[in-house]
Amino acid sequence: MPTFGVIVFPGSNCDHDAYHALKHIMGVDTRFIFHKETDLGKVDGIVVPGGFSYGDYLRSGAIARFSPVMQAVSDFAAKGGPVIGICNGFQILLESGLLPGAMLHNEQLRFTCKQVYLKTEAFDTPFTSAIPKDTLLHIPVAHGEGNYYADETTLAQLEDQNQIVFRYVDADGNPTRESNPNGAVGNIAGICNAARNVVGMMPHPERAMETLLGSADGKYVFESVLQSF
Amino acid sequence: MFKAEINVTLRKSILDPKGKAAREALHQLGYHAIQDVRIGKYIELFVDAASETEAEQIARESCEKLLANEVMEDFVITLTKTN
Amino acid sequence: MFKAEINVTLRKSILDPKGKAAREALHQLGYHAIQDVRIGKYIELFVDAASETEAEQIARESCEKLLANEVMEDFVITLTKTN
Amino acid sequence: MNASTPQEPQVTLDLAKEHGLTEQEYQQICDYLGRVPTFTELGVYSVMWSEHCSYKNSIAVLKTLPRSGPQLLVDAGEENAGLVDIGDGLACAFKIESHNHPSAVEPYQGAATGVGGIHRDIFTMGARPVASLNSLRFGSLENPRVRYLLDGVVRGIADYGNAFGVPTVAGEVCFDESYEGNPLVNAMSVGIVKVGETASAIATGEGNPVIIVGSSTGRDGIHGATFASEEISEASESKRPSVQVGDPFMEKLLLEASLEALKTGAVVGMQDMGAAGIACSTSEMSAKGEAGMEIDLDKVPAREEGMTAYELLLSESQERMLVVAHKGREQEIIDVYKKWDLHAVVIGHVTNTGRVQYHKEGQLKADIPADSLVLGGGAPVYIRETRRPDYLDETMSFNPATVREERSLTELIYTLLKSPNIASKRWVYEQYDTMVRTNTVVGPGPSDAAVIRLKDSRKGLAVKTDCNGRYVYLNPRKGGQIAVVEAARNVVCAGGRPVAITNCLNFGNPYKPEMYWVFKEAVGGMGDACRMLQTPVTGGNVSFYNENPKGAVFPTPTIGMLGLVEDVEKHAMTASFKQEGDTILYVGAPRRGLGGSEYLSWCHKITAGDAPELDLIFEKSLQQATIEVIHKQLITAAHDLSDGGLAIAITEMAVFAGKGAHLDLS
Repeated sequence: MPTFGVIVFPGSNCDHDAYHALKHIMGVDTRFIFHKETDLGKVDGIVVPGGFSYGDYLRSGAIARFSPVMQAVSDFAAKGGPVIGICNGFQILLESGLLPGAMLHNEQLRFTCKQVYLKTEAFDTPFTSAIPKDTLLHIPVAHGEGNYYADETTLAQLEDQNQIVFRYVDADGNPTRESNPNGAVGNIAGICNAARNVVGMMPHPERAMETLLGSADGKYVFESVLQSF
Repeated sequence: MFKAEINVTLRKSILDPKGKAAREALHQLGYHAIQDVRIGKYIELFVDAASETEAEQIARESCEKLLANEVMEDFVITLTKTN
Repeated sequence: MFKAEINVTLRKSILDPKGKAAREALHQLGYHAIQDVRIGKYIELFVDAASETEAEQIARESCEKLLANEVMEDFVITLTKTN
Repeated sequence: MNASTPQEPQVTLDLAKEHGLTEQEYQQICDYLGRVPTFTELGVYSVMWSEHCSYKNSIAVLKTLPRSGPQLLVDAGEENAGLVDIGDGLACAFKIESHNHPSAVEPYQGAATGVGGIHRDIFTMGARPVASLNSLRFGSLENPRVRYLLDGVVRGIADYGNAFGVPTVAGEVCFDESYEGNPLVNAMSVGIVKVGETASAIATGEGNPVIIVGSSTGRDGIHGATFASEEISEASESKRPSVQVGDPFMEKLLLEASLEALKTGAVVGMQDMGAAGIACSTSEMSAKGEAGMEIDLDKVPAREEGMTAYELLLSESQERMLVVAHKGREQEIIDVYKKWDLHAVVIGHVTNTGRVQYHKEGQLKADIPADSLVLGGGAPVYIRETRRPDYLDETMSFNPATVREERSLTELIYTLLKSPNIASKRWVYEQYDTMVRTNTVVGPGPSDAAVIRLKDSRKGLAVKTDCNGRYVYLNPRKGGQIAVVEAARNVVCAGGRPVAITNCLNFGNPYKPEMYWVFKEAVGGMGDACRMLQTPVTGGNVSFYNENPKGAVFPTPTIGMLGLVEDVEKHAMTASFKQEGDTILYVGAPRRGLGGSEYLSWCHKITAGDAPELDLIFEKSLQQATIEVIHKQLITAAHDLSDGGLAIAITEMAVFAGKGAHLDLS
């Protein structure tokens, strides 16, 4: 039975939601790992959750990347362990160089929280293998700095190596301007690293685990990682 | 053409959570020599004005009306002629 | 004691939504002479260093490690001795 | 102790008046102390006896409201927030408070600190905040200053709430010229705690250490309390107090640390620091425990140099709390706060003198009987003069039928849909994180109230803030009734059974007899409805002096209604039409007349006529019947008729679902 670790930074607030999704809905052994820890202990997968680590005061995730636990997370990732960074977690993975690129303020300069459609473009990662082909995921976003940026060369590499995992699309699956909630280049909503074991995504799959709350499409992400063991 | 460089800063007595968080992070990185950090806005205005005084006035009014929040912020303008 | 004044700005090639919004608002206020606005961070570091070179190094490393994100931002440091 | 040390100003009646105290109040202070107060003592009394802290001009009227009930674990006013038993061993703490005046001066920080303050009132009782609501009122949107205030207030609420990690799930935004220059920013927090695990704001046990935790203290918002008790005028613009700045990141640490500290069992009592900071928390906790405190202000972590005793006591720096520990176990508490990187410093201890004594640099700066300072103790209580305002004769006699109207019904509906009071508020609530904590079953938008589920239970809470200030202006008594009834109706339409309310009473200057008559009538109306619907008042806030140079704002008793949803999956209800062919039922009394309607106000710029008819007995049975059909799962949607009446209600139900409707009005 795999064990999952959910990292807790001062200011994380989606850590409980990720824990609830894994432990109570997927029935997986899960525990919190405080940011001051330098050893992850026995763990098979890591979630770097959403929230406002250190208040997101300088840049989202800028300070969290220096927490002691992040060195352990990078070592775990280097050894091929599955790591997913959700929203603030994605920003922390970018700031720590585990994923390429950076996040700018949303183009309309406002925090935005709503359901969006996602098109999956990479099925060969530990977090997308169980997502059914040619179906759109209906998953909420909630962020103020999700405007993904990468320079030309990085962007080209992401496209060539098929490292773009999710794109914002409209109900018909087209990556239009209106369907892009923050102005991210190429409607990019999620990417993976070259080794394909680290995924970062701005939308919150842990908030789409029950139809009672609006959508259960987020379960595919967690089903994928469980199948990867 | 003139370039106005404007520094907008929180008044001294006002709490600066951003600066505090950055100072504590830098201390954790070992830079204990850093006594304080304050974070404000650096604004570049490119003004097509006839004279320096006119450019200076446009920059100052822009700060008073929009770029600085008089209730809690001060601003300093440095003007340079560009071409 | 030294004071490092640091301007952190978005690289020119990157769209600056805050600057764009400020420019449009200033135009609405009638300041059409303003051609462009770019908004970045103005950071003041108060460094208790033995020498100017040491203070300069602390400031630069603080920027490289934390205060600026090299992927999208540039920074300029101006150092002054305070007491 | 000599009357005043060299550097402190000599206390005179004039200085007392400058602090907002009347001659009679100053004399009473001298009697309590048996001498002329020191400058620091005068400062403490002036802020503790301000309207904001003492409720001196409202407590007598508030006492007429039903304030206890079978499900209340704590009577109104006893603790920082009301506490309602919701079954399964759980209790709900909830409260609404205003931050109107700070938001008029600096909208972003004013609103942000309003959200921070109300959440602290909840977690200081040991409850974890699970939902946040707000109620906002502004002048007309044509005015650029109003657009600036709206943008700042919404951004402040969003940035603070989103970072703090509590979903903002419901609220209202209204616009009317009467709120020009004096916006209303009311913030509400709802928290959950296991029965028996609550904390009380009490100091007992001689020798028990008193600890200040959280942010360090600066000169933020000094005179914040007295400032809220003065009208906004040109004068207050110049007396710009140094603004209170909110730090949501610090508040999140304070929340987690405080709940963890309470679990150690080493905490005797805990109180958050809001208006009047250290002075208020030390004196209120002492008075409640019939104890005293010896405080050394030198120990208070200060953010600025050379702060005097006066400034340290009155400072309203945010994100701070006072904790009284069991003697010998204070280190356990300090270690918890250190784990979360927060200050936790012993600044004194509890005594049995019943007096709060504050020392600075080895000198006793203030020595005051705690009880003499507090609401319910020595703070003054006034019964103000009332007189029915003349404007009512004119507005009541207005006959809406005399208004000529050439526009077709279709044209009118389109016009009404453009009214800011009716148009979609998506631009506002999409800036709020409405989903964090994954409990939001029904969020803002197509629903009359929000529904939050309680994890590992079938139950849920239905919550809403609501008030129609125009109705209260046109008929204070009936307007007060309608405010409660409409909030209850909203909760019922979302599948909840109304249980209890909190309220934020936004009114004008209590020293104007006409204004006080309106205040008394409105509170009377609220009492009528609360008694009928059996929804007692668990506490709240009064904000007077909501006036501006042109006149008073609409009298606005904002109601925060708490409802219980028995089974979230079966009963949570929204307002959008669900399937084609569903029958549409009009339920309730026929509404007569257009007095005080949005139609008159928006389409004709008329604010006149009487508030709509209301029969409380009929209303109670209407709500009970609606709850029953929801429990029997006979209906698929429910919506309350309010602004814009039947036409707008039906339009909204259709637009929410992208469907149409066929109606026979005969």
